[in-house]
Amino acid sequence: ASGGRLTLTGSSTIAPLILEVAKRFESQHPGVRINVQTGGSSRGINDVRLGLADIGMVSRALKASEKDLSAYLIARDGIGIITHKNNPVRNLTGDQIVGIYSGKIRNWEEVGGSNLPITVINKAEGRSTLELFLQHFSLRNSQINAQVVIGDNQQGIKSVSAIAGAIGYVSIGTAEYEENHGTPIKLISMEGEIPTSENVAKGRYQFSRQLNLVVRNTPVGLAKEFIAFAQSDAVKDIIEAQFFVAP
Amino acid sequence: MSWIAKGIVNRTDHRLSMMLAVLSAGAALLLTLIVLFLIKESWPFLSSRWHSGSWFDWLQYQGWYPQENRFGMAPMLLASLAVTLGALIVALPVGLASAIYLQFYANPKVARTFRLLLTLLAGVPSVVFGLWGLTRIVPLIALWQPPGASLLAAILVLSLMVLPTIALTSAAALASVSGELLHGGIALGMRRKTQILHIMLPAARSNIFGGVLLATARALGETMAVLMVAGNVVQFPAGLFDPVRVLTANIALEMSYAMGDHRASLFASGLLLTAMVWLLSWGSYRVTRNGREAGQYG
Amino acid sequence: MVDRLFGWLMSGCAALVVSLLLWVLGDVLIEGVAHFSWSFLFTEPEDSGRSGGIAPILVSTLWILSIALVTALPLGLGVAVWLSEFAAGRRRFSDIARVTLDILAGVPSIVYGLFGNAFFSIYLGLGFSLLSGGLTLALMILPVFVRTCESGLRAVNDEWRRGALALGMARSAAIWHILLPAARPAIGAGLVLGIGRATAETAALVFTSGYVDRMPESPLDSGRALAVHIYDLSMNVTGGDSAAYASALVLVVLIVLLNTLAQSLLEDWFKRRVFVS
Amino acid sequence: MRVRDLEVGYGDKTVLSQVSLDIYKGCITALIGPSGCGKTSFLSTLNRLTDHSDARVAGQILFDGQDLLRDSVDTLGLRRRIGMIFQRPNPFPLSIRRNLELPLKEHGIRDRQVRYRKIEKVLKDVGLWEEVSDRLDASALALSGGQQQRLCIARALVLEPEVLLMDEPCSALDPISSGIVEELILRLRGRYTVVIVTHNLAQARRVANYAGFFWMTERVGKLIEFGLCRHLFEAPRHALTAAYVSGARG
Amino acid sequence: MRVRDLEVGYGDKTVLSQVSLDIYKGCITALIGPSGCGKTSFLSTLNRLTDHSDARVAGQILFDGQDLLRDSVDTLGLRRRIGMIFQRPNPFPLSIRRNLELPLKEHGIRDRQVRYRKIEKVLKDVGLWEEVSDRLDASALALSGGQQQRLCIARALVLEPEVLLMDEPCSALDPISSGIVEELILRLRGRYTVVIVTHNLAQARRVANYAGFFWMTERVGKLIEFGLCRHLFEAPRHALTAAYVSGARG
Ligand SMILES: Nc1ncnc2c1ncn2[C@@H]1O[C@H](COP(=O)(O)OP(=O)(O)OP(=O)(O)O)[C@@H](O)[C@H]1O
Ligand SMILES: Nc1ncnc2c1ncn2[C@@H]1O[C@H](COP(=O)(O)OP(=O)(O)OP(=O)(O)O)[C@@H](O)[C@H]1O
Ligand SMILES: [Mg+2]
Ligand SMILES: [Mg+2]
Repeated sequence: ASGGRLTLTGSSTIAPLILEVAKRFESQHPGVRINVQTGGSSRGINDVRLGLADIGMVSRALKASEKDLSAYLIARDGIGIITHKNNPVRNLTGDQIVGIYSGKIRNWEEVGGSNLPITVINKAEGRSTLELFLQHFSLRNSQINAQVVIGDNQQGIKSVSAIAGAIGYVSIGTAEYEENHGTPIKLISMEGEIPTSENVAKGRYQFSRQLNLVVRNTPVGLAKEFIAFAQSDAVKDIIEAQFFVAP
Repeated sequence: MSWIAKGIVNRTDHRLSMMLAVLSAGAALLLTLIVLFLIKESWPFLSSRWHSGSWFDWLQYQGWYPQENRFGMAPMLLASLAVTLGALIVALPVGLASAIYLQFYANPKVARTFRLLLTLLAGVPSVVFGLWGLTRIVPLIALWQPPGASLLAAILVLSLMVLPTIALTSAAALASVSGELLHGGIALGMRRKTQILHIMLPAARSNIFGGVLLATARALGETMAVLMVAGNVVQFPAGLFDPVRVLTANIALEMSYAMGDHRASLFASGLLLTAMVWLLSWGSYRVTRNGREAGQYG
Repeated sequence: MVDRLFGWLMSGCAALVVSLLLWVLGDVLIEGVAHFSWSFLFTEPEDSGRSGGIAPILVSTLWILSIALVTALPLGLGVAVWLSEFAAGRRRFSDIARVTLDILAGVPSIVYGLFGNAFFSIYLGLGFSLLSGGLTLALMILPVFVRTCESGLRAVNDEWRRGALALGMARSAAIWHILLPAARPAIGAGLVLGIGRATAETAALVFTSGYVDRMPESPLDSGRALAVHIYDLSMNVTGGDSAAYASALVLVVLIVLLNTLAQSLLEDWFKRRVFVS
Repeated sequence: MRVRDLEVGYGDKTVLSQVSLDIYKGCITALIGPSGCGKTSFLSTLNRLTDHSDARVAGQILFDGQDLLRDSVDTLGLRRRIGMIFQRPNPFPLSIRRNLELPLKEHGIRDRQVRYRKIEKVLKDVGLWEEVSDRLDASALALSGGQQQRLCIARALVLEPEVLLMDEPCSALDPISSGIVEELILRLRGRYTVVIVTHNLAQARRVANYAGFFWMTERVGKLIEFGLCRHLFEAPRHALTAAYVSGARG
Repeated sequence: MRVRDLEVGYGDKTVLSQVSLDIYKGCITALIGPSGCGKTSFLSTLNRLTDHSDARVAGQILFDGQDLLRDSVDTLGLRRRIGMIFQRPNPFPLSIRRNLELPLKEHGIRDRQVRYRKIEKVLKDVGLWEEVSDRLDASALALSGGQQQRLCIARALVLEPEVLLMDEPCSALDPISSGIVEELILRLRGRYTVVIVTHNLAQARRVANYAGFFWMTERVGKLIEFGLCRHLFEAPRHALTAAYVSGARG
């Protein structure tokens, strides 16, 4: 196919990835224009429903109320618990995490660390990572007692690296990159499961989310082609370069 | 003096007047559209509060858990006010002092450099301030009182952001005070401090006030920088070291994921912010007008 | 003695401010220069902006800014002239207009973004485009620009108005030849404010001009502004910090350059009007 | 010019009432009186400058046989024929040349050569030509007060008006400049009809043919006496005039 | 007060040179001369106001036996003893009371009662008491020009200075206010030493004991003649003086 335009809107987590995918797609299909816009997962869903976008980007599984759309998984994103690098704690159990997030455990001493008050970093209401976290630990957001609430991924990393007693949860690939580049954070294991991209890929780490492209009906034409391309092996290197895990 | 004549005689004038009136009406229409848009988008939220008979519930504390249909905005409203007020309390004296230094103490060369620095600072995007605050100020505070991301951090970063506005407008206000007053003070054998504090500042008061108003509006409306350093926990600010969430940050944090009532509630908070700015400018309009009419000074 | 102390206190405050300023600007400079190179300005971003340059982003930024200024300047000047020179007879109306402008000057920029998205992008069908972004920014800077110009015009010596009237000059001529040139410091200040606000704006542009970092070919293309780029790099792109600082450096320099340019153009234009017949 | 039963007010305050006087062609008429008695207001009605404030004007002013207070009067044309000079010199913030050129262009004189000739002529008339001919393109604001005022007079004269209204043209000037302007006014006598408001009684005596004395009674300005200048100063008919003329310090 | 060989310049332009004169205690000394000849500059050196511009001052001014141009002089104290009134009234934008209170506080008068008594006294001195006693807390800017100028005089008097310098104190006022201020100056004669600059020769004659005439020769101001007021006006020794006194229009 030559010519044609495609508009994608949605999750700011997926946007940088898709932008790179789109660039490669464009270079292979001269004349095609793919416009990627951000705004958030629900914006992606909204715009697809209204026909404002051809494809939506949603960084979670579709909910029951969203079954009018069909989702195509392009990548996974493992979510890992991170702390400040100098924190001696290496592993937390699910109960401990629930205890920390609900404010029952307030000092690292109580989970085998040094005497340091815990700073709980949580995601803002509506963010898909938060929903996943709540679901995973069967919590309600109103039960959480956070000291810092953040929006995007990088803000989480920056906050944890700035506060010695902080605990937060972010995308594993991102955290790995930052860890390797000297940012003072570290991923810790959960119930003994070690958070690495590799483990996510191999299914040895449960706590992960889906990165989906969604469309209204079954995709046709250019949209179909693009989704197929994004799911193909041809973009695997891009997915890895953006610190996500190919499905 | 008003130009408005009993009859506009000249044809060009007439045409110009019509054209400008149309232009202004167009601009006014567009701007009115913005307010209407805000109201329309927040209407689902407002009307559902209305029907449930709990019009002012959102002002009472019941927590901000939109997923659980609990929309307590009061803590954020208060946090917005606290952050703005705090930033003014820090920035006003320092900014005024800088203006005084600029106007009365600095030699021209130093003053020029200082001014340049201030304008440069005014050009730094707020994301950069946020980044700077998050990587420099927050850790400093965290050393002392974790988590660091707090009301205090927001106040410090914001006050730095509004400082140039206050300093530059106040310096301009001081510069526009007639030299005759200064000479009057000197001739009475007053010390420099008295001349500045008791004569120049009162004389420049209303213009300084205008700059402060501008700064207040900016502080109230600032989003990104505050979002990055304030901690964003929805709670009543009880102390300087508590994390808080302001209204603008709330919009930015949640807008991209919000749907339905949640989304409408965010628009409602936008409306609330606008109402606050309006109250502010209306109040100041009243104050300055009354001041002018009564010719009343301290 | 007290006097000396007071002087020291003032200078001390100024020194404090300067050192804080140097801290912020120094950070931007040091971190920015480390990543900066001339090719940074002339190449396309790669790898989500972590490497490569910002050429298309600079172009988009300039597009958006020009659209915003080209729209807001004449419109704003027109409204300001009308408010200060023609609406005075309708006291109530102009008071309302003034208060409305003050309110709008305080509406958070993200709200402008949402409005721009709903009105320009969707309702007028301009989509995600530099045009939508520019028009949204034009609306955003309009209130402040109008208010500064209007107060500048008001401050113009009334004796000149009276002089022009007594010479039987049409008002349009007096405005064009005398009042506008005389109000130029205020117009310049409004311009600087507008440029600063428009160039550093993030929130209003995410929903209007968009996120695409391709080189725009027409104002109807979507394009990413520098401030949006900085925000994305620092909040969304892992390992994007150094590129973010370099972009911030470019942004600060850009604003200073634009301000100087705008001021000198303005001066030049008025000077020609004032002295050459 | 015949003024009949003129009444001027601002809002619901009347500041001037029952003013009737004749202004004779080619003569200089001086108006004197204490501050606030409505002299400036009176002058402003004569060229309809009152249109541009919230002033109410009633009565008749006959000029060339028609009432210039009627709405249908072309005020721009009127003001070309009746020039005005203000108390404080108000040259436009433009070059000297532009100050004089602007009104000419405004009144449709397209030919640059014609304009330049007119400009040279009026500058010579007001005695500024020698002083400024080498810097016509310099800003008018750089001139001294006296020069500025003469430039303003030149600016009014360049339109070749028939009547010249002057509102305390010398009171913001030092005595030497003031002397020069006064001489200039004297030279205009005969060629122009001049109405001059002044606080300086000596000046009024020196320059005027006719004089009028305004006074405030019950907060409303009235024309107390009008007549030949000599008569008014030397043999005032009214006690108030006598008191003012002899007592007021100038 | 004895002035000897005073020279004043700005940058590298000398505006006043070789000025020597004596100012006698309790007398009123009037200084006259055309605009720009350095009268204001001269007055400013007398209370060291020149310190606050880029003026160069050379020469000697002996006051109470010591040279007040020396660096070691306490200028704040000096200005308390030598007050100054400017051409345009410059009341501070504060209430009437604050205008008078501020200098008192500044010079260490702590007791509120004492201050109030002094304020009442000077307001009576300048004849403002009846006019403003009921609105002492209203803004001074709401006063009329003449009242403002009298307030400024009161403000200078409240410090009980020995010398009062006045720079054209009436020229911005209408004749009635001007008359009131002039009477006030006359009432000060004997109690204060007054140096007054005026363009109004008649006024100088009416109020002054001594008079000095400044004139510009080769762009530098000089004191041409100084002496008893009567002599200077009626029997000037210098041709320039004679010409100015008879010719200048005021
Ligand atoms: N635009 C105006 N609005 C309301 N009142 C005005 C206006 N202009 C003048 N007045 C009032 O009208 C009265 C007469 O004023 P006018 O200026 O004509 O007096 P004047 O004789 O020229 O005084 P002066 O000698 O001080 O110039 C004054 O009481 C003044 O306050
Ligand atoms: N601050 C200054 N800097 C430079 N030159 C000055 C300054 N002040 C006064 N001059 C110049 O000094 C000369 C004398 O000025 P001064 O004001 O003393 O004259 P004056 O006799 O008071 O005049 P006038 O009667 O107009 O008040 C003038 O040529 C003036 O331009
Ligand atoms: Mg008048
Ligand atoms: Mg002087």
